Amino acid sequence: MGNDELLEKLKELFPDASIEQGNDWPELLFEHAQVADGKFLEVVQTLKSTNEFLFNYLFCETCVDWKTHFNMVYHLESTQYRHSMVLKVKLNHEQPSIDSLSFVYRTAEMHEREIFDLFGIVFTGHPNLKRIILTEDWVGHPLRKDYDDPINMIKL
Amino acid sequence: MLSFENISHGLHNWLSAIMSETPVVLIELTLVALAAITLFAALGLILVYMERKVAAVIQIRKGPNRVGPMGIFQTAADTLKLVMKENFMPDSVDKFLYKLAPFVVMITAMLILAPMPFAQGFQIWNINIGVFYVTAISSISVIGVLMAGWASNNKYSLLGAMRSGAQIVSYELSAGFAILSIVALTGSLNLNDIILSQQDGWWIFKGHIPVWIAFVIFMIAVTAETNRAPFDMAEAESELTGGFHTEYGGMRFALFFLAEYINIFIVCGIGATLFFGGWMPFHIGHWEGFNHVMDYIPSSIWFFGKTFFLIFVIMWFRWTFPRLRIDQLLNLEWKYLLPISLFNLLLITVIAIKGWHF
Amino acid sequence: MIRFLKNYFTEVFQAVKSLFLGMKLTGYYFTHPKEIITQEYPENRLTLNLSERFRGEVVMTHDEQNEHACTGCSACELACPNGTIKIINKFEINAEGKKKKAIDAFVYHLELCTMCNLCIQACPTDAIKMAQTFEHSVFNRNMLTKQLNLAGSKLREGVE
Amino acid sequence: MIEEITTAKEGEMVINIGPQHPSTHGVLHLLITLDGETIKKLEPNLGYIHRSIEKMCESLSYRQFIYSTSRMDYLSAHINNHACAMAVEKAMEIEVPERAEYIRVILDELTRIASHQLWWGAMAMDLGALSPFFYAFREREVITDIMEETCGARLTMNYMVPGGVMTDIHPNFVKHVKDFIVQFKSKIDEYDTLVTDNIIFQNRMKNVGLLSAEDAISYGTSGPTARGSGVSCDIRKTHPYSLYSKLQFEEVIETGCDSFSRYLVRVKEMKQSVKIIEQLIDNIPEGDFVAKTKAVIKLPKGEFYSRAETARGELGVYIVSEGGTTPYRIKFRSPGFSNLSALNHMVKGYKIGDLVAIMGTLDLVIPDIDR
Amino acid sequence: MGSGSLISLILAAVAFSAGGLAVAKFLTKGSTNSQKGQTYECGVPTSGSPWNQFHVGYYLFALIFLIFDVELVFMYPWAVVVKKVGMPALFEILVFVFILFMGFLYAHKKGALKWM
Amino acid sequence: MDVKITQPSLPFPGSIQDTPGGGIVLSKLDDVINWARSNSVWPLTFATSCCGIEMMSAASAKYDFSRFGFEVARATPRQADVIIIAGTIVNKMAPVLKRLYDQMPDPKYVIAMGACAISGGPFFYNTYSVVKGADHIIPVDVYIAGCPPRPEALLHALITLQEKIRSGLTRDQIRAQFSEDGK
Repeated sequence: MGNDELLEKLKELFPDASIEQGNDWPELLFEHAQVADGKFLEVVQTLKSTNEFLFNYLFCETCVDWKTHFNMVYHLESTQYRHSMVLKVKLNHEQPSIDSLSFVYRTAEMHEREIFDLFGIVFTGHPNLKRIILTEDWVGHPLRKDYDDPINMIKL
Repeated sequence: MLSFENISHGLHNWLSAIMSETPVVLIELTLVALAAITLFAALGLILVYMERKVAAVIQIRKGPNRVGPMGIFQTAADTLKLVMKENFMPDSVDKFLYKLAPFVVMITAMLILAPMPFAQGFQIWNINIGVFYVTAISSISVIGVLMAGWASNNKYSLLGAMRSGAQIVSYELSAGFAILSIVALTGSLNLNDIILSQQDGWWIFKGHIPVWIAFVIFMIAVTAETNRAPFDMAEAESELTGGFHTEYGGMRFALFFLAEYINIFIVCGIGATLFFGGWMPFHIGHWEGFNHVMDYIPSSIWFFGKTFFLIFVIMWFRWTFPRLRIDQLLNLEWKYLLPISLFNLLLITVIAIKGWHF
Repeated sequence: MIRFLKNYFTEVFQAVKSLFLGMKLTGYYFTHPKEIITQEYPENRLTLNLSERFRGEVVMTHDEQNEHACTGCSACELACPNGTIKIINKFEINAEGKKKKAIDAFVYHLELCTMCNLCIQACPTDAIKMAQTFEHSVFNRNMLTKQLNLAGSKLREGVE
Repeated sequence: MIEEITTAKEGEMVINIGPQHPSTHGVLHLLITLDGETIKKLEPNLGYIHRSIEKMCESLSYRQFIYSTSRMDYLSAHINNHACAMAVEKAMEIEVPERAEYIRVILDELTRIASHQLWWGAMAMDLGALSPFFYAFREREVITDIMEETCGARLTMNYMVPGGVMTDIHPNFVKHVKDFIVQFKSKIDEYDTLVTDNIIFQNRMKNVGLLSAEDAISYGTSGPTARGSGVSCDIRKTHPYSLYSKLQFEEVIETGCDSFSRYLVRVKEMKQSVKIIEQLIDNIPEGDFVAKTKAVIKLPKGEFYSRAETARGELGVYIVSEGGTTPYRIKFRSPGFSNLSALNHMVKGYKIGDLVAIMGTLDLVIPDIDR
Repeated sequence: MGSGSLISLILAAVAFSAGGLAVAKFLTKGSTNSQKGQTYECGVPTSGSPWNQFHVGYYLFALIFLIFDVELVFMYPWAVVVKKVGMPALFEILVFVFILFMGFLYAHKKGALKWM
Repeated sequence: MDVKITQPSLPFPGSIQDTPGGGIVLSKLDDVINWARSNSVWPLTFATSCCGIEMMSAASAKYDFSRFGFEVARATPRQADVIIIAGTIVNKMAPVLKRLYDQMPDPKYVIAMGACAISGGPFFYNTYSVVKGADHIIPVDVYIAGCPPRPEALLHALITLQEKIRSGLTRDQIRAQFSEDGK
């Protein structure tokens, strides 16, 4: 499916999300309220199992700290049709949390642990959510923009 | 002619002439001990150096060459360094067993030297069940390894020791069968008798293909018994860091290291004795002239030449093959080597009974 | 049963053959010492030819008059990703009485340098270049912090 | 960690593999629950080489940040740099000169060969065969010499810059690459004799570490790991970049799903890389080696993603720009991280010896995983 | 030389090992620190002791080996005389080996020879 | 630093030397021991990142550090003499490194290989997790600059270390001595 076609289909399926064509792929942006209470899993399941999409390959999962809010960014691809898309969810900055995708995409388990570690986003339903990269006693989440560590970080 | 036999006999006669029996025996025993220690040290240095050079040439590199000419003092430096390393023992070990294990391994290695015929008429103890003695004593060394692995209170060590235990006891069977086939051919357990039975040719040439098979099985089995690659389960550096000697350092580690090489020497010596006629020169049937020429080469050179050739083969194995997995290793023994060696033994028995060998 | 035995022995034969081929290869190398490719480092120092592009450390070129081409513009300092270069400038009063910027010390932290070549690229006057030295082992970490401009050196005439 | 000790059942043993362990190829820490010698559970513990490259890049300019990516997956340093340069070029809409593209692809493929050779040697070493390591390095040294001659460094080259390459190729480059191809082709059979055909090796690799195609996708694996499970995922084919759409080569796919097919993929991939180089080396066009760019690169506001196929799999460079001279957020989607996540699934029920073989075929580079 | 040599060999081995250890003990000096004596496990603190229960498979293994080894011992005297006795000895050992082999097959079928 | 050793075989310090009186003297036992130690430095298999690859290259056939007797890489610190810190040390790794160093029996040596091990190198600024130099954790004997250093540079460092061991001086003594020489 080409990007334009994909865009149309996505718009049809998710009328209340903001959908636009990004630099490479269609970008689907949800507000956190729209996907709260387990709805996010439904959205992802739809994307994964709808025959026209079959986004079965989560090749990148990350987070961006926009100071006022977090954006969870999921890059999805279909290994059958070779089309890709970006799924974004806006999370609030105070208590960011979102459904874990670790049972939909197994790779998400490690990615989410990393994001939890570096951004402090809580993934509900994750089987083993603890720090993976930093030590257990580390204070703070270093990839946040407001992270400051005067002892370890020497600014140039 | 100056040979080991003449020297030892001459010494014995001279000592007997000047003093009574008890001091002679005592002096001789001391001499034996000193000779054994010297042999140990020399073998350790030579074999480790040889291993490193063989490895280097196979791996298209130079190997140690900066300590002394051609790097011949490299192993001496290593030994000296290991001796001068801190004598260290971890806190959590079983102290008695931890200290005892290297001794057990060393004593075993030393004891097997007793019936080794190094040259014509030069043997520490001419025991009439020499072959049996060797198999019996060599199984003790596994106790040392198990002891070391258990006492270290380290998981890697323990796993290595358990592997080593299973491995050594399994491969002893096929090694035993391979040895038995030569015993069946000669009808004697005495190592000297076995050598003398090869006066008209070594068993490897006289005994047709079954003896070759026995020889190959023997080589595989002893490689496994000495914990050498591709059967170095017990150490398995890339899996268990150091295996049973993970917690050993300095001199104690050196003793394990040394014992490993002495064991290689011993099993290769036994292999040379059984299949290649030990110190027996290369003889062909009744070609008296040829045999006579061969006799000019001293018997000790024959023995050490053959032994070192077999040692080289074992080293060659090590630098060529990947390691087996522990269950494959046992599979190889129980599924292939044991049945084959068992039937091979029966085949050789038939040959022996019918006298079909040359 | 026959099939089983046949398979069994083919298996054994194949296995032995593959092992034998491997041993033949290593045996080939063992018997052909001329395949050895070892270069003996400290002995071959004089004949060691490194590529002229090899990046060993940053040096400042000085000519016979002890003059260099560094104007102290600190383009390299800005280009450096991890603060390897520190330029300390001073103001000299030249013959005409005008104040002129010149480098006091071109401090180079070899212990930080990643030889990424970005400073060389940034330098507008080609004052610095990469040298092919690599024997930087020292006992003391402080010895790795270097001052690249030689004592008493000054800016070459005509370099702006 | 502490809870697990107390919950370990009778006869089970919790054992640490790494951070300092010869077969983890770096500082990976695996916490393994054993029953006898059978692995019941494996939990990777990362971060022993987490150097916060992503955070650091937020304060580096677009010219500078490329060098730090060579230190991530140092065995595919060129390809990493290529991916970063592509991301910047894409955002800036820079047209890369054709000569630069040729040089880039040749170097990428040389890097891939070098990486696979090192993997091959290290893999054999993990399995206890030490000599292959030296034979592999003999050929690899030829490549590093070529790299050194042209790029100035042996391992972490920093040769790609936004818009092209840093300097033109060395005059001897073409000749030396051709020499290398001749040498490589004459020696590649030795690899097979020594390792691939070896019965011990085959027994250790076959039917070990099974990863079905479905799992491979679900675990997000890429590169030879996924292709060994029959998943087509070569970015050079599925999303061609640079010159790859014009080149003739096959995507190597094995359907064995076990360690041996992953092994075969890599060995065959080396041959494919040689094929690619052969197509390019004779017709490097004349022209500029770098496009004209401004001294200070400023990316437009937006998000840019570029993908490249490293020796280990798919590398993604995700740049979020606010329009300044430094990235606002940068994320490296490293292939090793996802490949590692499949390890627990793959080793369950196998022995410690198999763990080494499986980890070997995943070809993990730990700084790539931790970043 | 008689069996007395064994004692001298044992003493030689002990002297050799103990000598080396004594040199190491008296001539070297070491340092102490709190971590030195701890168990090495790839540089992280170890968890639990390896001295706990063993898998029963290990004992099975040892038992089977014991059986085979004892059988092997019986075969030594046989091997010595087989040439003199001739064919009857062969048939006797065939029966012996057959029984042994059946036991081996049984153990194999039962999976006692599988490494855990 | 200049490499002084040009002949392939090093002089054995304990060798018999002729004295004017016609007698012979043996050099001190310490010299012999230092000679042995300097020629038998077994490294620990420890590598964290890029420099580890160059360490492997130094082990490979072309550079072959076995010529110096270094090839006996031990996986366990109990048997190792030198720890070559090849790569970045991060905060999480620091206790592990310390532990490994502590668990080595004396005498033990440390080589810091590459910019990261010396000072944090490329990751000195703006990173929150990198240790700014391995000598903050364990004492380092020899530093090699480079990122990563060539295999020859590692060999050079090993020769430098040999020189240090042979001199029998402590870390501070040798530092003081060579700082005067301008090394």
